[in-house]
Amino acid sequence: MTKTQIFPGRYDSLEKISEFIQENTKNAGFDGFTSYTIETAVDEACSNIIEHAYGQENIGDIEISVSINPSNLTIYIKDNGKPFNPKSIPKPNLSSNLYERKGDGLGLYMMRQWMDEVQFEFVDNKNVLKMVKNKGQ
Amino acid sequence: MTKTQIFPGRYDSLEKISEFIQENTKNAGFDGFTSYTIETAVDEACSNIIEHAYGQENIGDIEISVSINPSNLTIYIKDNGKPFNPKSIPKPNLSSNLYERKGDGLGLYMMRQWMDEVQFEFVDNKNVLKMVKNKGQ
Amino acid sequence: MEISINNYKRCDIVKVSGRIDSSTSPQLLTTFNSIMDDGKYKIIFNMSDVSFISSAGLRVLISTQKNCKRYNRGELALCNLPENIKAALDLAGFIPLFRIFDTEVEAVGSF
Amino acid sequence: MEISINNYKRCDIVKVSGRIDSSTSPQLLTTFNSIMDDGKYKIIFNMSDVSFISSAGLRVLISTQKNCKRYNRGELALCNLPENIKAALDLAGFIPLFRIFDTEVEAVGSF
Ligand SMILES: Nc1ncnc2c1ncn2[C@@H]1O[C@H](COP(=O)(O)OP(=O)(O)O)[C@@H](O)[C@H]1O
Ligand SMILES: Nc1ncnc2c1ncn2[C@@H]1O[C@H](COP(=O)(O)OP(=O)(O)O)[C@@H](O)[C@H]1O
Repeated sequence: MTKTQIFPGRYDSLEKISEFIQENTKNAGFDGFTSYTIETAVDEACSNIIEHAYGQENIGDIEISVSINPSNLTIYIKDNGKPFNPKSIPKPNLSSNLYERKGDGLGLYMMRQWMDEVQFEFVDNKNVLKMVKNKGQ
Repeated sequence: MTKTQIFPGRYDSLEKISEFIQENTKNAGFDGFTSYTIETAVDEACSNIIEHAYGQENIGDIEISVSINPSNLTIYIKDNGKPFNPKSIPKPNLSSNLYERKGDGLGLYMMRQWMDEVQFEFVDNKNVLKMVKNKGQ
Repeated sequence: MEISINNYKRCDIVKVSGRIDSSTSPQLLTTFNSIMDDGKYKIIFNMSDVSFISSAGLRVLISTQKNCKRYNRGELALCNLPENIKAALDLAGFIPLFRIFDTEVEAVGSF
Repeated sequence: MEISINNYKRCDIVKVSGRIDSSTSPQLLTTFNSIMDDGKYKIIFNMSDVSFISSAGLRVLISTQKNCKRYNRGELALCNLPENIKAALDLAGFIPLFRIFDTEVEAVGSF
């Protein structure tokens, strides 16, 4: 079963996106904490689309499809912004020294840590982000 | 209906005395705060009997009778200690200046403020304290 | 009666559950005295779980307050007063003698 | 998101209820900045009613902590962390960067 919803590329869509994701993680049977990690990954992905792919709010939409499969939950997030190549992005500095520590660069890191698969592609002039969370771990 | 109970003249009887009084104030239909004021008056009276009439713990008993009447609750408290004449007791100092303020002498004052009638007698070699709380005020 | 003590940087919180009467008030006095014996005179008394206080308990509060305030070294503050307990303090004329807070946080935050 | 601020003698408590995401985190930053603009750098952030925090919210925490700690003038301390929020802070490596308390009282009592 796949559900798709399209949201305007604005920060105040994030709350509605979270509600959409929560519905699906609940239906998929994930526990509260696992749902929270998926919600976080999607929020980070969508924030990045608005901030980096579109460069600002109200430039384009974000299309989210969620499939509840027997062994996993698979999420596709599509946008029409500028192509993104994550290979060029360095790992964030996680130093526990406050003065060396930066607050940015955490979004991709959290997505990768909390999802089992995170894959960016540029297809048919769209950025397509696929994220998978396995069930029953 | 009158209920009577006898308690050993010791400070650890005070909790059981309170429970006995609470049962009766509840049956008489008093609200929580009014019950609390009656409980306080009885506690002060019994503490004084142990401290002042008997002079110490484990000298004699305290007999308490409670009557639930149509218009009031009447409590009799009897002891075999030394006769007490409350006339000689001055009113407490209720100064709001901390350094003039004393902490003692509050017991009789609280009994008189919170009960409608407080009367000490010495009858048949016993101190008999009668306290009345009117209903429906 | 049960007594707990929590130490913070600038004050201690004493919390009692149960009755403070002639039987139990000596224990409360001992508790306050032991804190003051450690040189700590900023004390908060959380009364939320006090079910009853007699004049014997009130005497402990006043003597502790005098002791704490001596030489301007501190203060006994009260917090979380149940209605009945507040009425007893009021009857005894104690309300002007203590700072009284709704919550522990406000009390701690005032020191 | 709703924000409340309570001022105490030695610190301020900021409490948020709701989501801290890219949409709402600027409001939180403004709140922290306005407290610091008043010359107050001892801030407690009560997170009990925070339902969600994204990296945008985490960025606000780190920049506020740096600002508070500058010249040794203060600190941002956290309290009442829900489990999910604590897991996010942990993933981001934030646990060593903040003093974290179970209750507001302990947090206020530490200043
Ligand atoms: N969807 C995207 N489109 C374009 N660039 C992106 C996208 N997502 C992330 N980036 C780039 O990767 C960097 C790291 O992203 P991220 O880890 O989310 O942290 P932050 O957004 O805080 O910089 C961003 O600064 C940006 O340069
Ligand atoms: N039952 C009693 N028998 C003898 N003396 C009493 C009795 N009750 C009270 N008193 C005397 O009256 C004084 C005032 O009593 P009270 O108001 O209860 O305050 P306190 O007991 O704190 O002194 C007592 O100090 C005591 O001298």
